[in-house]
Amino acid sequence: SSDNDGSSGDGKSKSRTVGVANFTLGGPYFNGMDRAIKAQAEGKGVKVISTDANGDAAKLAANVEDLISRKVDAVIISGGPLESAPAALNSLKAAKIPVILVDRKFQTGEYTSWIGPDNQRIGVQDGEFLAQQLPQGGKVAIIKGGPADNSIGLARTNGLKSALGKDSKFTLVEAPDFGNWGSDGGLSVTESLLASHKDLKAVFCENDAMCLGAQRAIANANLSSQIIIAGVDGQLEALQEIAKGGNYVVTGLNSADQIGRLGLDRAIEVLDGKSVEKDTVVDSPQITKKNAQEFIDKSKS
Amino acid sequence: MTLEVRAVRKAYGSVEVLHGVDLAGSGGDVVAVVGANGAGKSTLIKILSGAESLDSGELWLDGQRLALRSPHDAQAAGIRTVYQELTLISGLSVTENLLLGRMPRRAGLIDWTEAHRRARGLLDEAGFSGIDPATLAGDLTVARQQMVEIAKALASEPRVLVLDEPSAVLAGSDLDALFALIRRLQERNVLIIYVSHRLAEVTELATSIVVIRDGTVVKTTEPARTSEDELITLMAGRKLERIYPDARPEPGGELLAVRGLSRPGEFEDVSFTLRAGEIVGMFGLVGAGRSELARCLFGDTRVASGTVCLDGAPVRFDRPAAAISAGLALVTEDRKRTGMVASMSVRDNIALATLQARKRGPLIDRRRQKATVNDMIAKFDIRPGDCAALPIATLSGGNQQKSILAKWLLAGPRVLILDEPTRGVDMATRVDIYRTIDTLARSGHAVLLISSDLAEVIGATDRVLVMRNGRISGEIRSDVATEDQVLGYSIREAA
Amino acid sequence: MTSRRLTKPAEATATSSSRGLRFIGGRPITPMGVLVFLLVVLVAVMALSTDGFLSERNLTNLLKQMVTTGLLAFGMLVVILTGGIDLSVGSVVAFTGIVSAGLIADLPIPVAMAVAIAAGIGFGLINGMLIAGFNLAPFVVTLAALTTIRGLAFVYSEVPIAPSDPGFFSLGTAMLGPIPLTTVIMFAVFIAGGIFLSQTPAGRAIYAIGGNAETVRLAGISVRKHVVLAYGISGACAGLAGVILASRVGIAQPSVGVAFELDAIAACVIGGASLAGGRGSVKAAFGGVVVLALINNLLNLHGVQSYWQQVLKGLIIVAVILVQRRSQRRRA
Amino acid sequence: MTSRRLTKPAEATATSSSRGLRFIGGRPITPMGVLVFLLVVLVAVMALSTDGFLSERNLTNLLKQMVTTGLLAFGMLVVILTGGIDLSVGSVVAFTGIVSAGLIADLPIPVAMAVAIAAGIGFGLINGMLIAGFNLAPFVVTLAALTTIRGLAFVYSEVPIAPSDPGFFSLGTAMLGPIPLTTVIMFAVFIAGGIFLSQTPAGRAIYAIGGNAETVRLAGISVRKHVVLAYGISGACAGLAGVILASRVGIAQPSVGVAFELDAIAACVIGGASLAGGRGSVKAAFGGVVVLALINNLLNLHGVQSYWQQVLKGLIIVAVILVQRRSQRRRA
Ligand SMILES: Nc1ncnc2c1ncn2[C@@H]1O[C@H](COP(=O)(O)OP(=O)(O)OP(=O)(O)O)[C@@H](O)[C@H]1O
Ligand SMILES: Nc1ncnc2c1ncn2[C@@H]1O[C@H](COP(=O)(O)OP(=O)(O)OP(=O)(O)O)[C@@H](O)[C@H]1O
Ligand SMILES: [Mg+2]
Ligand SMILES: [Mg+2]
Repeated sequence: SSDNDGSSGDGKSKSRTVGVANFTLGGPYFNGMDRAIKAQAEGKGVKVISTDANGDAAKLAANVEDLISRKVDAVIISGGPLESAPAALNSLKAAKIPVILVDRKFQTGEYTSWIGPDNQRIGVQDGEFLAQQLPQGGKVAIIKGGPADNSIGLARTNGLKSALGKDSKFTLVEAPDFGNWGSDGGLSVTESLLASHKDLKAVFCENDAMCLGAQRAIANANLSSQIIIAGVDGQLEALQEIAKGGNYVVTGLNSADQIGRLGLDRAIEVLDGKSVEKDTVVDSPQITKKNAQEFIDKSKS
Repeated sequence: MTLEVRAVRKAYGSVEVLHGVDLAGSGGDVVAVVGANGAGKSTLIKILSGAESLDSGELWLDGQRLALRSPHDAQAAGIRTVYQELTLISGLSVTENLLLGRMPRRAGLIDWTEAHRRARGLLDEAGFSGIDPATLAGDLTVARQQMVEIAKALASEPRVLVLDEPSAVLAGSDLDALFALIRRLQERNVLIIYVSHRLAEVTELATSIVVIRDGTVVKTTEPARTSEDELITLMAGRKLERIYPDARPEPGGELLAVRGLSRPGEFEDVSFTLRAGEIVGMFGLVGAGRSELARCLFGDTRVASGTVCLDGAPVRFDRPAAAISAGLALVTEDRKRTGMVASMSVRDNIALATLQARKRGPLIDRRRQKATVNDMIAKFDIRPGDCAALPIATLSGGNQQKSILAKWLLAGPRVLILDEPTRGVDMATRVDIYRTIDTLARSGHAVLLISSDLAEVIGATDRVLVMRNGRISGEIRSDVATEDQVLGYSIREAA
Repeated sequence: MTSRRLTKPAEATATSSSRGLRFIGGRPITPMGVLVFLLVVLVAVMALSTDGFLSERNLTNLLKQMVTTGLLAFGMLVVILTGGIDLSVGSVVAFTGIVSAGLIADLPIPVAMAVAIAAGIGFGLINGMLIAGFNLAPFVVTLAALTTIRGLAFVYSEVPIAPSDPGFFSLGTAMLGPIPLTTVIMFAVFIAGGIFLSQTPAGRAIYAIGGNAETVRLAGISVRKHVVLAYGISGACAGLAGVILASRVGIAQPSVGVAFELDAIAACVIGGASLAGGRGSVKAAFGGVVVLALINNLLNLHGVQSYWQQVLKGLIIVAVILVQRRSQRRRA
Repeated sequence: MTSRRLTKPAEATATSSSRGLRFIGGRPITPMGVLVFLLVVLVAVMALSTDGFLSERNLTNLLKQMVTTGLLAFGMLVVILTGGIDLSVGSVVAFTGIVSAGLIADLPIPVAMAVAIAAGIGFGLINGMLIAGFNLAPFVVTLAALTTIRGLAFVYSEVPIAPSDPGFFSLGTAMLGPIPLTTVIMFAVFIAGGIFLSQTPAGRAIYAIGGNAETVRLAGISVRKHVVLAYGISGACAGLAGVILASRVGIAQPSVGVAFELDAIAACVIGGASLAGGRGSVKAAFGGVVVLALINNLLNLHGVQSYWQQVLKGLIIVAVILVQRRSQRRRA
């Protein structure tokens, strides 16, 4: 096999191959991202090779190596909770392949460009909204997705704390157990929480999936009228609940779709030799009953 | 060198199985321990070998009180035991089994050539030269594994060698080799404690005989001053007037007919018939292929060529279940491996082949199952009498064997195949078994009795088939057969 | 190679651990006694150390939260009795959950759920056939199944499915008085299962196979059929658990159920089941489930931080089986 | 009645199950043959079906990627030979990785790594003592260890540690010509391990214990000591793997290594090891590692979508052990 073909060598030399290194596809947010990148590529006539590391940093590095073997022109890394991936970044640097980070900005290592949300900001938004909703304050529960080796969640929680913490009307209780970013986790953690804290006024989860579970636990406990819910991401099911105008009152959009599409465009710009912004923060509009429907329509279209 | 066992008592849970046993012997003696199944022989031996602790009583070796807390202590004191059950590691070579823990090494690594050489030496010295030290223990026949066990015990030059039914799986020249070995050890002033149900060899070997019944020594004597009949009576606690049943009436019609049955490498062109109401013995050297034949008849292995007819109709069993529903039963030669479920109770084991038989709706009728099983326990006099709920593993060898027979009789077979059913079974129990199959035969069943015991294979049967190298080499009517005749058929090489 | 090891550690401990015990259908009842003791202690500790524990809500949570592990544990026990293991249950939970949620778009809810559970049974039967039919190591077969079925769950739907029809939730949320319907279902499974294992020919055969498959085969009982049955039962329980979980959470995720098998196995072993097969009791396995649930509840009520929870949970499990073993020893 | 018996001298030893096999230190080498065949096929398939495969870069990747599984698989094999299992290796990888990365703040790099590996050995020894000392089920003890040690990794550092000192990466990234240093280390472990198991008394004792612990005890060999040793070795391998992984990835995460144990076990069984103990070869286990690595590489190079990769991986593993089994059957 000669060197200049590789996986990209399907005839026309114009055609490009972009590799996607997903840290995990085990959650709706992340495979939403993956699908968005593919969808965008369809339109642009770019070939996409997507890999999944099943939440294993070493496998991510391995996958990137495999992508390099297959002579991709650029690599998009969706690092999920990963703080950094020096090995992957180093081998990409060595192979002189541009790297686009989507959603997660690595703390260390060199990359070409990053596109993602400001998670701290989303937390602050949620916090401020809860503050309005609960003028006389009260007990607010925080349900974390996983251990703090995931600074995305940490940023969101810190955002919320910075908004509510300084206000003495509010007491914050962190659930002892993690919701593991899933609705089932959100459910059982909230159940346990309600057993010891009947007087909750609000529940904040580090993502919408857990909120959906929390909402059910609250409903089962007949506390829907007492406890309101705030989340992050803008997962479709969450938007629908918010539109209903129930106790799920707010979320901050962290649009996998938007970020994914921008990520691929950015990759193409880089390959076209355009000069690009290093870091791009995608703004995260607050979604409440008022505007939920339009976002639903958007994501449906 | 003297060993003394004084007033040893042992109870399992609430049941005392040894009620103050005494035994003594000195270097060069062969002390034979005989007794019915469950009498306590193996228990006594487990105590001597440190495998079980004694509740009360004393062990003295050369005027020193022994406190055996583990088999290790016993070995340190110079007492080595060859258990009724084989303990070789099937995945390791004979060499490693023999030298386990004492492998020769050079520069920290094992010196294989030296190891094999030493193993070879041990086997030769024990008189078992036929065994290649490089083979896996698991690939040896039981007989050969038994020999390796013995050679292994000798490797540590014990002062007391305890053998629990060593002859149960040995035969012919292997047995002769064992006897020769025992004599050599006597000359080396080793004390040998020898448990066996084979009174013939006991009277041949022993310098003194200890008879145990229900956990107490009923007599200590010498071969010269007793007879097999007396021993049997002492063991059984009653006079066994006759060992083998009277001749049965002329058998009825042909029940099972085997024609030209073959399985390459196991047996060739085997033909015979079993008639309703007759007991046919099958003798042969270990390895002759009888077990394989039995397994094949029972549908456990496929027929390569030939036919089997039941009531004149050709049958071809593809699995044991088919054979069973057609009215066959097979008591295998290997109790532990294919006869019982050690983890389950005696009742579960006896009911195993008839789980479907006694049901209420979809459920097992526990009450009826209990009743039938208890009948069997009583009928076969399985000891202890209230063992139904005990794990079968806690029964003595012979009682386990009876339980397995009971299991098959519950299945109500018409053709009963018994492969070495009396291996490790005491005389009184044997008589029970002979009676049972006799009554079965009289009620129209056909029985194939595979045995390596010449006397029994002639005495308890109507006809004797002899197998050699996988072929039927002869057939004799039992009433006219002599042991030498039968033996002749089994060893005479084809012209 | 034929193993003529008549003193296999398994057998050896078998007799020694059971010597001088009473038996029910051939299996010791001691572990049960220990468990009962353990449970009493745990409950006492919790009732005294926390105020929340005895609140009705908390007890209801307990009942709810033990359902999944409970169902999986029973299926696992049946498999373990045959001397096998089923690592695939977690993935089956995910698959059946998402499929049931997906199907109610076109099918009536009960039918959709039935189909999903049937799929679970199907997976179990395939596992069983591979294991019994070609006598492959259960560990690896079900490990492969774990991967494959997880993949299939995502293939069916990458994204969570949240059925709008509230009827979908009723199974998971209905209460019979203070007791959740799902808990009642779990109890029913355990009771029926207990009868099945101790009173039916198939149940006894499963015990026997774990003890000595060769003997069972020669007794005219199809080992293959019963092993397949055992894995089928495990699949059925996993399927049921998956459907119940999806219905309870109200949203079905393809990523749910990771490592569920471990709790199920732990429950069985805490209940004194032997992974070598042939030994284990339904009652005791259920006790194991309760112990695990109590441990989680205890740590949560005390607000122990999550990773300390993991640390303690591990240590407590070891402590529990140590107590088990000791007690068996003493009786031995 | 006399009961003399005879046997024909011809009645020689070997039965079918071993016919036509050679032995090394008394254990059969069959599975190896099958594996070699399997590997040749796999490689051929890949070389033909993909152009990327034979590129130097890809081969180097392969060598890198098999290191973790390889090291864990060797340790696992030793434990499996004793009839045990070690589920905790994945957590040990995480713990030792993060500790090594954390310690280099105050310690010279080699020392930090040594300390981390020592911690791994420590965990292994504790597992071993619990299992051998109190004769607890290895599955549950190491399952508990899995939870506990994972928790401890997070207790040590909730957040990932990315050492700035480039020296930390050298172990994981250094190359000896075309071959990564880490791969060389793995090979060294396998070679040394092979000699240990087949040529040293301790190694043979480990085999023997898996065969029949009781007999080994009677032979005056301390079963306890050797079982502890086995788990210690497994811990050491996991520790080494953890340090190497952290150094290779360049950042140590407390969450890494989930389910690593499964691949390691799969590798051993693909290599024909028996989870019942006593049977298994180092060469074959290594073969198993290579097979797994090739499967992953194959699926990646063909750009199979992630979920389908999982589906196929499971199916291929089953296919592989089916071939193994068949071949063993034919020989038996
Ligand atoms: N582990 C045990 N638990 C309970 N009872 C036992 C145990 N081992 C043996 N027994 C009982 O002790 C008695 C003696 O058993 P033992 O094995 O010593 O008999 P034996 O003389 O060797 O019989 P056999 O000739 O059949 O081997 C039997 O009643 C048996 O049921
Ligand atoms: N698969 C086996 N593995 C180990 N030992 C066996 C096996 N099958 C039989 N044996 C034992 O090896 C000895 C020889 O038995 P084999 O079945 O080879 O011939 P056989 O037909 O049993 O001899 P016989 O004609 O005396 O029954 C017997 O003692 C038997 O218990
Ligand atoms: Mg005995
Ligand atoms: Mg035989």
